[in-house]
Amino acid sequence: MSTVRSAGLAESINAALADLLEQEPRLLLLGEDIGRLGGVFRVTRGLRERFGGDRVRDALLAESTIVGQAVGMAMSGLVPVCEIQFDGFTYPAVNQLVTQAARIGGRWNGRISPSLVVRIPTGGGFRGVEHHSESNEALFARVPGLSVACPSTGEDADQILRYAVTLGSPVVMYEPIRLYWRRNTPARDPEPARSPTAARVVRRGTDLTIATYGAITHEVLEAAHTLGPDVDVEVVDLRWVAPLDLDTVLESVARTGRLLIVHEGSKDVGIGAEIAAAVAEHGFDALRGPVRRLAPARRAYPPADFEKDYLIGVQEIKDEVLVMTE
Amino acid sequence: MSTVRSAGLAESINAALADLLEQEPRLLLLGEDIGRLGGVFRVTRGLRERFGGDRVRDALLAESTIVGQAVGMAMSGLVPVCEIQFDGFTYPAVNQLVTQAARIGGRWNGRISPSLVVRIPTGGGFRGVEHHSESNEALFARVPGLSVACPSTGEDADQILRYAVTLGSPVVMYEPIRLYWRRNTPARDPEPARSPTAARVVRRGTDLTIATYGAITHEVLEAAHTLGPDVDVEVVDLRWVAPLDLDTVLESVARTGRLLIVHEGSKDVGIGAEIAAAVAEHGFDALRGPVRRLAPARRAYPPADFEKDYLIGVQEIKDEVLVMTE
Amino acid sequence: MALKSESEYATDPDDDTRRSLLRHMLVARGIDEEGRQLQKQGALDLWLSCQGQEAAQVGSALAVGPAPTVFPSYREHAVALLRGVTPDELFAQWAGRTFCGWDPRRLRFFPYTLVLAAQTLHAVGYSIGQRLQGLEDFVVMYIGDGATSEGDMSEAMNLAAVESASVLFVCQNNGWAISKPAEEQMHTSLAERARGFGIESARIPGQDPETVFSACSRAAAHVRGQRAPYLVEIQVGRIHGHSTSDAQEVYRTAEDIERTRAADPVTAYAARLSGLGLVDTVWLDAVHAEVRELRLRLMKEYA
Amino acid sequence: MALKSESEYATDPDDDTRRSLLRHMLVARGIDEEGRQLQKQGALDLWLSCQGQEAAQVGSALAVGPAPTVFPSYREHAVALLRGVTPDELFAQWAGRTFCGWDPRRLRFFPYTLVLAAQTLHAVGYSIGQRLQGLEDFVVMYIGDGATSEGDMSEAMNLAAVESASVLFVCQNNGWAISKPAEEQMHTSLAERARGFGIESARIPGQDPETVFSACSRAAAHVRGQRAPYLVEIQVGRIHGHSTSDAQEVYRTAEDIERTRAADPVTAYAARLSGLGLVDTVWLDAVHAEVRELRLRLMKEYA
Ligand SMILES: Cc1ncc(C[n+]2csc(CCOP(=O)(O)OP(=O)(O)O)c2C)c(N)n1
Ligand SMILES: Cc1ncc(C[n+]2csc(CCOP(=O)(O)OP(=O)(O)O)c2C)c(N)n1
Ligand SMILES: [Mg+2]
Ligand SMILES: [Mg+2]
Repeated sequence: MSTVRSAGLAESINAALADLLEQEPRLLLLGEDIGRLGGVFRVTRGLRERFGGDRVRDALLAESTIVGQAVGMAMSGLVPVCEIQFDGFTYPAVNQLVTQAARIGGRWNGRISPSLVVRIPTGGGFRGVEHHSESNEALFARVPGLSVACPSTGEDADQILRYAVTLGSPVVMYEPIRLYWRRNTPARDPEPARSPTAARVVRRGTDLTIATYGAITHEVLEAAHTLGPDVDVEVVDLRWVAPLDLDTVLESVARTGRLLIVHEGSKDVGIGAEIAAAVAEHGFDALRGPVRRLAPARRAYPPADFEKDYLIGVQEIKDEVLVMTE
Repeated sequence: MSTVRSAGLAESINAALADLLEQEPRLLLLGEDIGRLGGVFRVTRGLRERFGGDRVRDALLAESTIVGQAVGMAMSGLVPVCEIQFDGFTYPAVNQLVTQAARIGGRWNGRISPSLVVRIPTGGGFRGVEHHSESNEALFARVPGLSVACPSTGEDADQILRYAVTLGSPVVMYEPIRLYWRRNTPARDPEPARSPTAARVVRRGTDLTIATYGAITHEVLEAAHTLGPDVDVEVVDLRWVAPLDLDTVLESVARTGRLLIVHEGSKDVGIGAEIAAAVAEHGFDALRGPVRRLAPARRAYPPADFEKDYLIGVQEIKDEVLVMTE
Repeated sequence: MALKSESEYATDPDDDTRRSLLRHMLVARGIDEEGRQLQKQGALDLWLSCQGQEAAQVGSALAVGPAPTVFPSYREHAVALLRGVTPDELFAQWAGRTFCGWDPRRLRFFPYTLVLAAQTLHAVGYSIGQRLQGLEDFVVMYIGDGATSEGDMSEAMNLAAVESASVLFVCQNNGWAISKPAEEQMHTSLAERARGFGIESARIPGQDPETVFSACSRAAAHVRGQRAPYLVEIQVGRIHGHSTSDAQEVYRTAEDIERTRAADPVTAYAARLSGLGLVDTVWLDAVHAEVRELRLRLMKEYA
Repeated sequence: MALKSESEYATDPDDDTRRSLLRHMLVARGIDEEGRQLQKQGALDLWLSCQGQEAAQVGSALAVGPAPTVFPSYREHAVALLRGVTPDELFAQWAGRTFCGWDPRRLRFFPYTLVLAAQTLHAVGYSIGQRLQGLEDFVVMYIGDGATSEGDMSEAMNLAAVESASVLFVCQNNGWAISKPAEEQMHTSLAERARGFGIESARIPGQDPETVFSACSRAAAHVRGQRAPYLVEIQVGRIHGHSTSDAQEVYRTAEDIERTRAADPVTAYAARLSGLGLVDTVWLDAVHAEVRELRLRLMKEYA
């Protein structure tokens, strides 16, 4: 299988943040341990030294404080880019995100359009301890007023970040932890996305479409590459889960007639459900068989020794494709 | 259209709580203003007088405190039944609900199975001010370890409550505010649910299945009654949105060949998505047309003057059914 | 921004200010009464009366002046009106037309926040943001006694203390969070709690607007002079129920309600200024006429 | 439950207790060192060292005795071992086998909570729940300095104060929340903050287990005698990084780390009891042998 070498996600995001801090004086970073330490994943390494403690702020250890004060800062005209240390520690900030950040624009009758980004390391596969390997993007995907991005490459994260800080409404960006330092990834079609918020067809194929996003995009691509040429799989990397670029998915399904959705977050009432439902409604006639979802069952992310049983691997993706195309 | 007269939801829940307090000495109630005032909706009226302030506890004004202390109480062997004052004020308690209440059993390796109920008044249609008319059941429906009930009648609420306090894991019960005092509701088939967690077929029909839950079940029934005999609609009242009783839905769709899902919570990544996805996968061959969802678009619940545009009414349900069956 | 010494701020109201205090209190009372009326008639969906809290609101708002940005809770109608929110802009939200009837930026009076205590962190963050940009960073934040139990309030106090943010926290302790009495909501006082976080504070009675004005002037001087937060806890009475949906008779004794009514800060201050000869019937009649006019316009707009 | 007067509780450790303090500290140190070793070898996924905090943990845990239920944070390994958690039960979680390796109920030592400060409310709720059932309601809750910024901690203090819950809050202030120094996390101290909520408190150095023992005995007596909460803030040193994933050299000066190492409470106390003739080489060798044995078993189980 052909792989490509590229900068890890952490490096790309670090460079993008440095560039944004350079270009946009109103932008600042805010998060636990992002300054002196450079973040527990070192994504913000060197930025405090370069831009100072006022703009790269070691936040108090309180997620509601981080997002709540960012809302106030955004009201004052700044563009805060927050970091939550791990996906599993987002919950104390949910109130400020859902009832405040997401609604300020509407509450002000559009008189304010605060740009505010919350970066969240996410996902498992690195033997993390409890709460350190979760995927809760679907939780925010249904909240009106929030946009939710799930990049799978440094290039996409860069593009998404640059777009997010100008959007005028809050964006939550999920960064797969296991991609932070990964350099070798399966090759993908070079075609760029049609717009900053569009999905990307990262592999062209004719037999079946897989819609996916985030870290697992790489397992999907690997499965697709190894299945070919027997089964020719098209892979759509959604890049955003809210709003969803359903057009790209529907166009792909119109060509292939089959849809599988793969994600790492648990299945029930998840992103896959939304895509399956939308395609079952708007792409019904194109479907040659049932839309299927491959995602973990509704249970807590287990202790590290059992994470392999929980996570979706390349083999399972291949098996699922073969069942669907036999 | 035939309607029936019954006790309002508030009255039924009040009676059920009184009965449970009577029978189960370990059970207690906990919530803002539930004691002296009897709750802002008077659902707990008279209970403090009858059972004392130790068992009907006027909580501090802090939702995280309510659920967090309830977790501790449950660990000590009590069965706390909490009330959150309005759906829109649930978010400060999300962390304690999602990362703690839902996970205690697993974290203790099953050595503890705390019963803990969180009652949440929900939904709109009564010209509530901002945050007072929301529906966030889908948020919790995807969380492993939580069960989520959405009764549409006092009888069901009673059955659900009695079951929930013995379940050994947390249950969130959503109580539609606009049903608290409503006494006249459309008639429904008397057949009881097969089990406390099962859905109920509340109207038999042959042409199309509507799966729904909560307050809007009544609008669905009204639409169904007025559409007959031209179009004969079957109505499934799910009663629980997590876990979902998909068997009942699939059996119904196997008979009717068509499925519409109606709910008051916004559409994207909602309960309807899960049902549509599951049926599009497991009931594909039975489907005579695309599964459709009728639910508000992804936007904030508007100011009262505009809530009619937001809410799904009887007419829209009828229109949708006619489009799907024409 | 140059720092001023505390003495540069007046702390005792002069006679013009005293008349101004009374005028704003009377106007607020009239508008509030109209809110209750219109709600009774079904023209408003809900009204949260500020009656009994006018001295605290007017006294604090006049003391800090027009420069600071105000982050209210949802009951600061007297502050809103004083800041230039028109009565019909104020009512629009409670009539179900909008989530905020006024222009928050222009008036430096931000939207009401119905999720309790959420505004506390916004206020501190806004102040920090303004300071970082070299802009006016003085912020006044209002909160009720009950809402202080929410974690966000404590987090905001800690943030303000650590960042030495120019935030004046005003806690109107009206003794109740709907039906829960303040003494069951806390074991100490907000003033003591603030000091625990390292925020200087004062606890004052809220019946006399001049006391409030003086204390808040000093507090504002502290915020400006030290560029540090301050908390004023003002003891006020809640004359009516929590909202028009609330029947306080269920949980409050008749005597307690009567006592609160009897200690009405508006009638007391009107009587006092009359007694002192600072206002006369002509002056009072003029204010009453103005209020009548405002109420008439509200009726036309909403009834 | 009969109330005891404060004097019924010993506050100064007798010689047996002093040896016991040292023994538990030495065992904890050895197990902790093994945790670090096994993590380096890849046998554990993560290890959060408690080195430097042994005096605080052992002193507090011995002082309160076996009756109270303990709600730990995630670094209370010395308390865990003292409470009867076996070393391999302790490691199971960090080896990725389970979320909790021991029986929380039997040991009255509840699972580690990795979502900071969430346990604070559980602890208070548990105490209230026990009291309501007429059961032992004395609860000890551990928290770090950084975690106190979370709203839940303030909410828990307020709840404990209002309910007069029998909760002893033990804050181990090791000066750091990963890379953020405690003086940037708060403007005052946890002890002052607690008093703001109406909770009596003490702030004590945590290098000498006897000081900790005495202070916590008094605190426990207060909790039992007054049936009211108490907070002890213990100043400790963090010898190693926040976890085995953390390189504290990035944000901490070499001198600071060296100073902390030099103030190692375990070696200091061992030297002191040796100097006093309370323990001799035979006694120490026996403890070391015991520790070696425990470490060998851990290696067998995990390496
Ligand atoms: C987070 C949240 N929880 C609950 C409520 C419901 N609620 C609205 S006002 C109120 C009482 C507030 O009391 P207090 O803070 O003293 O303010 P007051 O109404 O007395 O001015 C409650 C419980 C809410 N709005 N937000
Ligand atoms: C809610 C939450 N936010 C963030 C984290 C990540 N985190 C784990 S430990 C830690 C520092 C805690 O510092 P402190 O409370 O002082 O305890 P110590 O580690 O020093 O014992 C952080 C930020 C977490 N576990 N939970
Ligand atoms: Mg109040
Ligand atoms: Mg620490």
